[in-house]
Amino acid sequence: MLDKIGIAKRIAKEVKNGYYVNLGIGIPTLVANYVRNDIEVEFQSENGVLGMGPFPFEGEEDADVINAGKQTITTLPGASFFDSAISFSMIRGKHVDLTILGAMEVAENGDIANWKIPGRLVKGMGGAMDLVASAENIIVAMMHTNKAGESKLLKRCSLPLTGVGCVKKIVTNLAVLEVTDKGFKLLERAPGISVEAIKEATEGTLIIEGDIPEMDINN
Amino acid sequence: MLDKIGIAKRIAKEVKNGYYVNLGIGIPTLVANYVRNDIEVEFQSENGVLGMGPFPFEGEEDADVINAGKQTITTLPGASFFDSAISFSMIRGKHVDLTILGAMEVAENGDIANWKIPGRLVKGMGGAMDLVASAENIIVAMMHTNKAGESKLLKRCSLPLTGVGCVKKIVTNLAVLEVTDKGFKLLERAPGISVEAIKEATEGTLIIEGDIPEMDINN
Amino acid sequence: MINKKVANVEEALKGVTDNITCMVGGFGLSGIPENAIAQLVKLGIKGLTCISNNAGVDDFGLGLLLQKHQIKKMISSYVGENDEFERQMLSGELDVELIPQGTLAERCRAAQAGFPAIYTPAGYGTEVAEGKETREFDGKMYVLEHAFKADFAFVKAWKGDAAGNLIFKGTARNFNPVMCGAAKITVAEVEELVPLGTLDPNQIHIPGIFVQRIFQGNHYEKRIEQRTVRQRN
Amino acid sequence: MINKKVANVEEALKGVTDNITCMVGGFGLSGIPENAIAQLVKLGIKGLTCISNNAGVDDFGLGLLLQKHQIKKMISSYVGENDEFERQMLSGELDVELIPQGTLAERCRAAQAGFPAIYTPAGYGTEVAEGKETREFDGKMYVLEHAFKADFAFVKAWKGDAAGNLIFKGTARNFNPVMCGAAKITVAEVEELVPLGTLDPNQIHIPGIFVQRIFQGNHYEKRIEQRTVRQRN
Repeated sequence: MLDKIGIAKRIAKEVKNGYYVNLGIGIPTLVANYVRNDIEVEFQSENGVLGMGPFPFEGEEDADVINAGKQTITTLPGASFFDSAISFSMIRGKHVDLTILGAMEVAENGDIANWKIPGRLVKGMGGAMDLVASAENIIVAMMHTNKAGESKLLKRCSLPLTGVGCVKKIVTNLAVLEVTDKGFKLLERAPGISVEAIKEATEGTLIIEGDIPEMDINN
Repeated sequence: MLDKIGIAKRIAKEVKNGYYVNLGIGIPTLVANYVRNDIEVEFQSENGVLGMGPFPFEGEEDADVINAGKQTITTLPGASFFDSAISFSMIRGKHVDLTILGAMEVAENGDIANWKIPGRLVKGMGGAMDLVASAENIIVAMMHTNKAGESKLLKRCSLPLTGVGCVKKIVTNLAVLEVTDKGFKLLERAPGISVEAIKEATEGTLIIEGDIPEMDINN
Repeated sequence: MINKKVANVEEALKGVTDNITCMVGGFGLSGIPENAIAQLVKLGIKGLTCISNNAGVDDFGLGLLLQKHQIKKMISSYVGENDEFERQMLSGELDVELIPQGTLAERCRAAQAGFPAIYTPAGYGTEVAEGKETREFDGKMYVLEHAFKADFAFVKAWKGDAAGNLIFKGTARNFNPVMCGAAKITVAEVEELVPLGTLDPNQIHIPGIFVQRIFQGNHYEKRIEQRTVRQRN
Repeated sequence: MINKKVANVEEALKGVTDNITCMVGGFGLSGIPENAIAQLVKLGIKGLTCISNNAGVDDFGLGLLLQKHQIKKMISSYVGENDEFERQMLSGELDVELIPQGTLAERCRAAQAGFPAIYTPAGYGTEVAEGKETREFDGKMYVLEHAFKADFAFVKAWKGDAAGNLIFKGTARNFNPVMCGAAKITVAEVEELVPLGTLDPNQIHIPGIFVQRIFQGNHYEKRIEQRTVRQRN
């Protein structure tokens, strides 16, 4: 079974040369640390920066240079700052190639729920609804089951949706899955995890064709 | 009867302190020369400049600094350059206070035609349709009659329209008129021009209430 | 040059009354109009409807107005990080309308640019689109979202001049430019009000025509919400 | 940094074929992509649909393509100053669609920003709105105008870097920024390609994400259409 870093490492392999990538808060943020350094990738943050670099050295933090998680960051050569309208032009206009974000639930038709639990405090969707409604290529990074052990890969989402029919791929602590017309297609197993265990943990339709290889999380 | 400079001088008196003004090609362009210099006014040109100054001195022309008439210009302190979308945000968003433009015909309901004569070469509307559709305050500068001596102030425009119900005021070589619900209200006569002569030259409904004063074209 | 300079925040906020709708720039605590918010607190303005991406933290940003119960309604995309906000929302004291961040930006921009409404794909098929008109273009569904109508926009820039021209810094730019000219009166506060002619006309982020009042702010705290650093090797 | 730099105009225009739709930046002759136009002439590309505010003059700008009958259709707001254009239009060789200048800008921006269509008041009640959907918002009438769909956008900037970041100069900016990212492939030519890291991230007009190819152009003539000067006292 993968930990969060393992999930991030596996997703990092989906990041291709020349991609502009938007990373959500949580596991997705970790992905930046594991992208191969022999490819060219630029990270966009929807608060208005393209070409994000690592966190600043202590003492070099700038309150005017943060990411969407409100963390202090740095920029790399070739970076740019822009306003919120232009930022979402990049997103809505499909100029961002890959969006990686967390989820509470994903349905076998590609629906995603990740912003609201009725009865609990709602913090808001931030840029997630714009991202999922626009991106051609959305990868969800999440645990396969919730804290109660219930599957997060469902026939239909039970929580209020963030977007409809938009998720293309899911990487969990147990598996890599593709969203197809017929359901979740199992692509890879996490090291040491059996197909049976994945079946067990998946409420939605699971498509298993042939031998399912084990993931390689190393670049 | 006024000449073009007289019309420009009279219109210049309509330019108030704090106005952002867009000037069309022709007589409107001349207005800038006669605005009182004790008031603050900024000229916007829809190709992307705010704070236009006079023409450059010979040898100081810059191909990258022109107005919408493609003339080389200069800028004044406080000027800014911007793209065409922002330029029309200023216009459509009603941030420009006054638009002065020429016309072939104006109707008593405020319709204006100034871009196309069927059967003749059409050059295009440029920014005129955006300007007349958006501006709160539009003054038309034109001759009262065309070269054939026919009135350009009509009951209904005969030429293809540029905009509907948008003209507020008209300054011609003969008169200053306001567009009202009931028709063209005569406000002022050009020096030496009788009310009769204006009636004669106006096809649309002309409203004459009380004594009509003679224009003062001096600031 | 049309002079937009006012002497101080008192003059800048003249005409602000209870129950107005205002846009407030900033993302998190970055690029927020600290002086205008402090003055709203000082004036004790009540019943505010605030259009702002976030709602500050308990003791900073819009949180200062929430503490004093001056906000009636928040229109935001993300309102975490604020206990008092949570309390008021759950108790029903505070009305909250959550909308997608890009929609928030573009409804401001629509107001600035004279568009009545926009079609965005964001929120289609979700509760955000409930009761709203939807429409298909080229096989994709969009939601009709209307331009905001606001009385005041409070924005913060890095540098500005008396003509109202603004330059922002880094990611403190965020929603500030799209709110300029999107309300009846735009009040810009700047870290540095520079002499006219100092700013390069080619490098102005927001031309002065979108700003009605400008003043130099004081004592910017520029608090950092999440201080993240890396170790030097 | 994602490298957008190509060696020359030949490489920049790879994939351009007959009958494509292209956006061409510039206002009058200011800010036009001189190198890309020259290459289109050289390649003898035919059947072009050009979205461009103007159509050049007889012997410069898009006029060079008109001379060789390479343009099938022009979508512009103003096309005066060009005798050959006039001749082709009147003879029916050239299809011309005239649209308001602000509508032209915003249909580009809609394509750039992922909006399918916009509502603009421009042209309502005129022949420009004929056959188009109209709609009332708050008592005012608007026309629905669709985002452009283009294969290539040819733009010209003052400075740029290998990441595709662009800075424009003066009024040569005009339509260039709104066309970036509004076509499948945006080709930017710059007067000066500066080393990466030279441009201030805070002062970039168009982030490189909107540009697919960038190259340094040669021999900019930058012809002045109306040379107007005043006398020294």
